[in-house]
Amino acid sequence: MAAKYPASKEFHTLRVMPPAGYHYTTDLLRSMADIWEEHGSGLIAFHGQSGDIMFQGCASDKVQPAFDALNELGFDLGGAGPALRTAMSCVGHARCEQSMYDEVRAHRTMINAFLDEMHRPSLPYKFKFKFSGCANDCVNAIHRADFAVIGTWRDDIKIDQEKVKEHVAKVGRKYTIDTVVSMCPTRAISLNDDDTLEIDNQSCVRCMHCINVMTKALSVGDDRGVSILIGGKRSLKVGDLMGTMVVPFMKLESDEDFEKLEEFGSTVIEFFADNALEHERIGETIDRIGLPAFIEAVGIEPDPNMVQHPRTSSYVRTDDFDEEAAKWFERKAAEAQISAE
Amino acid sequence: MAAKYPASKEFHTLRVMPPAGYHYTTDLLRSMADIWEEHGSGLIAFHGQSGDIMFQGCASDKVQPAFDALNELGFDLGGAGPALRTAMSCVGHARCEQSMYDEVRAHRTMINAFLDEMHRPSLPYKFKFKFSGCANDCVNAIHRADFAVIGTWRDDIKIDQEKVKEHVAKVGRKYTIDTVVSMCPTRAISLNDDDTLEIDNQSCVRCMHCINVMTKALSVGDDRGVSILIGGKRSLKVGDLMGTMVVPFMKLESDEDFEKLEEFGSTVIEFFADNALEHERIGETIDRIGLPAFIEAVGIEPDPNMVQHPRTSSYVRTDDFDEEAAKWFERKAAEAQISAE
Amino acid sequence: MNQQAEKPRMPDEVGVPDPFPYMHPTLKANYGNWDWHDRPRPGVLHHVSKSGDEVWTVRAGTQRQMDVFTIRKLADIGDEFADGFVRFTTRSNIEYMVTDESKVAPLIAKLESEGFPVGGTGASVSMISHTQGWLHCDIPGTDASGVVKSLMDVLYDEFVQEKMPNRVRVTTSCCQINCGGQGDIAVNVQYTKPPRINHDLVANVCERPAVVARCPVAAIRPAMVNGKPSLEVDEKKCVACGACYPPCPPMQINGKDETRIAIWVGGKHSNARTKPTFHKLAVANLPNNPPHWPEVADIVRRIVQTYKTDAKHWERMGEWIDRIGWNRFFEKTGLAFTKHHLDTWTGARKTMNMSAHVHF
Amino acid sequence: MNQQAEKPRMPDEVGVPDPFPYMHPTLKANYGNWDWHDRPRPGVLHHVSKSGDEVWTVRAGTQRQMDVFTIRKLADIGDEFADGFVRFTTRSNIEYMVTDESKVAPLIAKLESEGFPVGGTGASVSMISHTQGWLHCDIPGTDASGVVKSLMDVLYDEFVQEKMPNRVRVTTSCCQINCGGQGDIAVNVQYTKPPRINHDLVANVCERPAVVARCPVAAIRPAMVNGKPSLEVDEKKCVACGACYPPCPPMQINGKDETRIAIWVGGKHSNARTKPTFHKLAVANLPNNPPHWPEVADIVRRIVQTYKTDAKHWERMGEWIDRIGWNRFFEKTGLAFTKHHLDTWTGARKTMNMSAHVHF
Ligand code: SRM
Ligand code: SRM
Ligand code: SRM
Ligand code: SRM
Ligand code: SF4
Ligand code: SF4
Ligand code: SF4
Ligand code: SF4
Ligand code: SF4
Ligand code: SF4
Ligand code: SF4
Ligand code: SF4
Repeated sequence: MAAKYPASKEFHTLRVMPPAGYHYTTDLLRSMADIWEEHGSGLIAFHGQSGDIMFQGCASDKVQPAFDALNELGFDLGGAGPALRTAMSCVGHARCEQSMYDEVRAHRTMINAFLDEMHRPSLPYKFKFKFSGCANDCVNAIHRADFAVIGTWRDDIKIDQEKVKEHVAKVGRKYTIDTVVSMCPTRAISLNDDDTLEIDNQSCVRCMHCINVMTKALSVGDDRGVSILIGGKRSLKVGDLMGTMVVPFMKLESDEDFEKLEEFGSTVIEFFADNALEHERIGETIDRIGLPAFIEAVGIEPDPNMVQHPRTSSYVRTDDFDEEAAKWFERKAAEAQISAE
Repeated sequence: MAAKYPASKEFHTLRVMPPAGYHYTTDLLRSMADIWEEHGSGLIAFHGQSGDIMFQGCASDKVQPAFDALNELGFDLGGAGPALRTAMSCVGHARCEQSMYDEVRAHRTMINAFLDEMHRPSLPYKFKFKFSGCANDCVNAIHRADFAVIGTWRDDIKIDQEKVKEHVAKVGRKYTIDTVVSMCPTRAISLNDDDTLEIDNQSCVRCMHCINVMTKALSVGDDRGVSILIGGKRSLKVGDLMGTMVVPFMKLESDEDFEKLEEFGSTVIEFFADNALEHERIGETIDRIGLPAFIEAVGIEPDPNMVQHPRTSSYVRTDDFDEEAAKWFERKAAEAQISAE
Repeated sequence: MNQQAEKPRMPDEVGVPDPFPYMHPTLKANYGNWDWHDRPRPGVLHHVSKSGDEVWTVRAGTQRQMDVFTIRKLADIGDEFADGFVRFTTRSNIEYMVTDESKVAPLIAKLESEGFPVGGTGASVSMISHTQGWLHCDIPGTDASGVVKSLMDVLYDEFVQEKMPNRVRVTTSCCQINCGGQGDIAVNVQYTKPPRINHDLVANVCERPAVVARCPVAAIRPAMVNGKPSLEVDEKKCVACGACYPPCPPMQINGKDETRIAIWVGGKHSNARTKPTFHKLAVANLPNNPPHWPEVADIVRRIVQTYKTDAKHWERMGEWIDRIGWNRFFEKTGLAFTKHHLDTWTGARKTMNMSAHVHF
Repeated sequence: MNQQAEKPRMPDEVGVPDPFPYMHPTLKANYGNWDWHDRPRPGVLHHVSKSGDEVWTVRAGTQRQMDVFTIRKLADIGDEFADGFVRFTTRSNIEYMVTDESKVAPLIAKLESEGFPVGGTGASVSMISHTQGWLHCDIPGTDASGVVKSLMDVLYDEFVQEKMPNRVRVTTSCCQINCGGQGDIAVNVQYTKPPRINHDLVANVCERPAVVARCPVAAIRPAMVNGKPSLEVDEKKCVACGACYPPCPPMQINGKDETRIAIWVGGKHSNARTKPTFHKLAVANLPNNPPHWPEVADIVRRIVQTYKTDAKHWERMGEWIDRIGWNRFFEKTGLAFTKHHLDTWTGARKTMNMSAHVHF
């Protein structure tokens, strides 16, 4: 191959991490183009599927100067091989009303805290973070990241009944029933005979659909935070995996909140480094050791939101069931006390 | 045990097959009571979980005379051990408007054709038939039988719009939306502004719910037949299994129809006898060899109704895909021709 | 008795008997021709055929496993107060069919006076399907009829009324083979310790390779113990399922203290609205406390009452829980969600929440 | 260059750069404070913040992997027709933000005149997410950008309009590792024969135990071939997945004739209405026919058109198929359902229809 196409002998790609949310000034684009015209093939990808700017095709001796120029411009290399990889965050807070946490801050916090794992790879296999501001998941975090952070809310959906009536008047009752009431996954929405909406927030699973359809009339709650799912990956060896719910809700507003997120990220990466087999993603590790063992290892208490439903198989030793139940009741009592204060 | 409770030394149970659908005259009950008072403990179960009348507790020397008396009364032993077992059929045609085939005839056809397999057991493990007249499945056939026969229909749900309006007038629009429109699994039902119902039969999965709720206004179609699901079992070794769809639809009205059902039953039992491991139910065999191999062995063509969805794993050899596709197109052409005639 | 008579009588392999000779004439006349039904009151079904014929069915609870005196009493009631034709339902309730509506009230009164509760129809708690327990099975961890008696005493009012959101099917099992089916509520045996092996008996009672093959986690190995060929269990692997006990009773699994009760919820056989589902673990390690099983009965009552007040009409228990979410179920019933609720069996991944859907 | 200068420059481990210096001022000013949005026309989003600020976003398709001249042209358009601030979407479309509505029309005209189609918003077929193909990867079975070009030529009208029932996400992959994600429609490589092994190269190129470990069906064994240590494949077990090829290129899997294309449908990443789903096999064994892949493009068009006419508003492709049923999907698209559509991988049982629900 190299003989026939000499240029392909050395055609390296530089993976460079873009500004979180892919924001550019036209000047920045021009600077990057100039650097790559000088050092590389002139081909740049905005962006790779993991989220890098891919400066494609330069000879070995051009790698360092190209990097130095980009580094001086304020940019750094992304991930490759068995390492922490480049992350992605949606446009979110910058331009979207559905966004429920500061995706840029979360993205920069979690990657910049673990640059060692990215630039001096020593993990059993790759590890990816992705950040979406709500359950529409516009960066495909749940499937395409080992550690997915999804915005959500705990309190009620906010309803502007006047705007609801305007919507029903515009599109009609039947259309509203067919596209909102009937499409709620848990039948949480009722259309009253006076064309106002009733939402049973107890049944709502925060799926975003009704809010997507009636963006003026309905909006997300105010007690906001994030869910964390772990274990997504593509098909190699065991087939595609989706991340599964590990942290149903944690606040992500104050500095302490972000420190807690960083701490949890570090705990999970450490667990992965110590326990995953060679070329095994964390989702495969969880399948091998079981979710109970994993959450115990990373200090998370069992929560019903982790399951579609509890076990249906009776094949399990349950002689310590009462001690485990006691932990749940203690936790619930403590939570009740806090909210009582 | 026998020393402390001598009566328990011999306390055999006779499993006797009841009239299909559990119909009795009071005289028949009295005759059975008399026989068992004379020969056994006097304890009779109406009925065992598999569907037998259980004459519980008689000494070894009483077994033959008790059986002879019951046999003269017109009754026969049911199944036990690695054999064809007693079957069950719902009240169906005898007293239920939802019933879509002659459950008594199907039940008696399939068991009485294979009494050898029941009375002279030689199967690798037990094999059970169950017959329900519709998808309400009042004999729990899909989970608790290796071979489940469920009534269904191909054409449209019959709607009496006057009765629909009466129903809506009685219970109100909101209640009708919440209990019928919103509860249809495939959103096939729309409530028009004039309080009539629109059913998109293309999306209807024949689940019976709307017909159950509005039994006067809605009723099953007229192009009736049965679906056959294979592989149900309880939890031993591999955990609970539900039967999976193997024959989405076959007519069950004419003598030829019943002969075809019997033939298919014989093919499946023969496959089970030849291919199942010792103490392996047919559902486990199908998991071991894969559904494609099973349906090929019993002469059934692949049909989309067999799956919730096609494979999501790309790990399969598909080099003979075009030949397989040709078979589908030939079949569809043949079917189109038949319906054209 | 001549030589010929002593020859054993050849059985007439009748197979499944024809029910028409025993079927109520109005049912026989309208076989496959019914039009619609309603329920005038709890325990009574009223079916109308396309020809206009009508039949009233009165359903009453029975013990399922009955003595001849009870059976004759039921037969007498059938002659005196009904039309002499009865049937049993798949949940062992008895049904009397009458074509004269005026017979319904006196039939109900007579049945109730004789201790047979009329009910179990529509959205009620019907009869609890159960198995052998201490009556006839050789491997039970607890009783069946006894548990049913204590539970039905608690649920009696919900049997004779139709106040539930939808049908409630309760089922019990007396070992982990689980001869019953799935249940809105299942009260099943749950062994909690590996088998205590009686090494003296294994060799002459058990066919060892068959026992080894029965273990779902391959925890059993042949071993020589006190000089005898016996079996050994790897206690770290053993999940205390009891599958080794039926083929080899010396593998003693159903000891009094080791045998506990677990309650499962959300099972469904019908295809109405949603596909059939397996029941899911609610609570385990409850005391196996005959003759009244008070702890079990208390939790069953709590679950039924919570469902009764919180579910929407036509929602089965599993469908109600799927809508409000499992955390709300544990909260409202006061039960604990533990690591044991997280499935670890094959296919466990498919039970996990692979989405951002959350309930609060 | 003094000694000190020759010392290699120490990199400044910046990590992820702060986007605020490059963010449109109105976006920065309303960061986390947006209220609602609508779409005045296909390709244009109009967001209003709680403070009343408004921004119009014009979205246009790009090749994703672009030369410097194209990049500079896009930058010039940004300065002349927009506000000098752009962003790229997760599907590599470019977005120009303007705060003056009157700039929208001329910006659209300019972009279209320069060959950048304006669209990909709302219920449209957006840009096809793709990977390296023949551009840069060492193990492709087919191209990526080329397939995208030929497909987008077919789907162009649906990119510039919002006529679909809901968003249509198309994705391609150039080997069975599948670096893309799930797609309403996925156009992926499907190898159809076991690897042709170049036994001369294996010993010195491949770390054999690592290759053996990569096989999902354990079909690879070390073996001596023509006197050299090499590898052997059990062709009955091999599922032609290609996982052995990246760590060991002599395991030649992506031959011209063996490499085919399969089309999958019904994948979804969002949690709206339904949980995220994997895409499912629609048709396999399509010819890998560069530079236009006509057979593949024809079937993609057929699927998109059928979905367009038959699905209800807001139904993604997978949700539409779940409602009408898979037999109707195959009927309407004229595709065949074969034994290869029946899953045989681990967990296959959970893909089967464990219910009486049927579509006709
Ligand atoms: C460049 C890129 C495709 C693109 O054109 O965008 C790419 C290209 C390759 N991927 Fe990928 N992957 C790319 C995003 C992904 C994604 C998407 C994502 O990250 O969101 C996935 C699915 C998510 C995941 O991580 O599973 C992905 C899953 C894989 C896998 C399978 C991992 C698995 O466990 O299933 C491999 C195989 C491996 O790692 O051994 C792989 C391996 C590769 C290799 C190294 C092929 C190989 O093993 O030789 C490719 C290098 C191509 C090259 O030299 O240019 N690539 N790869 C993407 C990275 C660009 C970037 O840095 O932004
Ligand atoms: C009597 C009955 C319980 C009852 O009180 O109704 C019963 C009792 C026994 N069953 Fe059962 N099963 C009874 C219906 C069932 C059902 C329900 C059904 O058929 O609809 C099932 C679940 C469906 C199925 O077949 O899986 C059932 C699944 C089992 C199994 C587990 C089979 C499996 O593959 O999971 C075993 C274990 C075995 O066969 O080795 C079993 C084994 C047994 C044994 C033989 C226990 C043993 O292995 O020693 C029990 C004999 C009790 C006795 O001596 O009286 N019984 N058993 C039921 C039969 C009465 C009748 O003939 O009408
Ligand atoms: C008599 C019986 C059949 C038999 O051959 O014996 C029967 C008879 C009827 N069933 Fe059933 N079902 C009978 C066992 C079952 C079972 C099996 C079981 O309980 O073990 C099921 C499946 C239960 C499950 O899903 O776990 C069953 C699920 C249904 C359903 C579906 C309910 C649902 O929404 O999920 C309906 C529909 C309805 O409620 O209108 C139904 C409806 C009916 C109707 C109304 C059909 C009709 O139009 O006549 C019958 C009157 C029953 C009533 O209570 O109102 N029948 N029915 C059985 C009475 C059992 C009892 O004594 O309580
Ligand atoms: C710009 C972008 C985010 C980014 O950071 O770049 C984005 C932006 C928006 N998305 Fe998205 N989505 C973007 C990729 C995605 C992806 C990921 C992907 O395509 O790979 C998904 C998941 C796709 C999937 O499920 O496979 C995605 C699923 C959604 C949904 C859920 C749709 C559904 O019903 O399933 C909504 C809700 C809606 O349609 O109103 C949504 C809604 C939106 C809204 C309307 C949110 C808002 O209020 O501003 C944004 C305007 C988009 C529009 O087209 O109308 N966005 N959105 C991405 C544009 C991609 C493109 O150029 O076409
Ligand atoms: S994921 Fe949610 S918050 Fe982020 S851009 Fe998409 S819709 Fe907006
Ligand atoms: S967010 Fe989703 S689950 Fe909640 S009410 Fe709206 S449609 Fe229903
Ligand atoms: S299964 Fe259907 S036909 Fe049979 S009794 Fe139940 S409702 Fe009637
Ligand atoms: S039978 Fe079931 S699927 Fe069909 S329309 Fe009625 S509720 Fe919907
Ligand atoms: S559940 Fe177990 S103990 Fe009870 S009858 Fe069935 S096999 Fe016997
Ligand atoms: S109890 Fe179950 S898991 Fe334990 S040894 Fe016996 S068969 Fe195996
Ligand atoms: S899909 Fe395969 S060939 Fe294409 S870029 Fe990814 S690893 Fe390379
Ligand atoms: S192609 Fe896949 S299945 Fe075949 S030998 Fe290689 S890794 Fe194994």
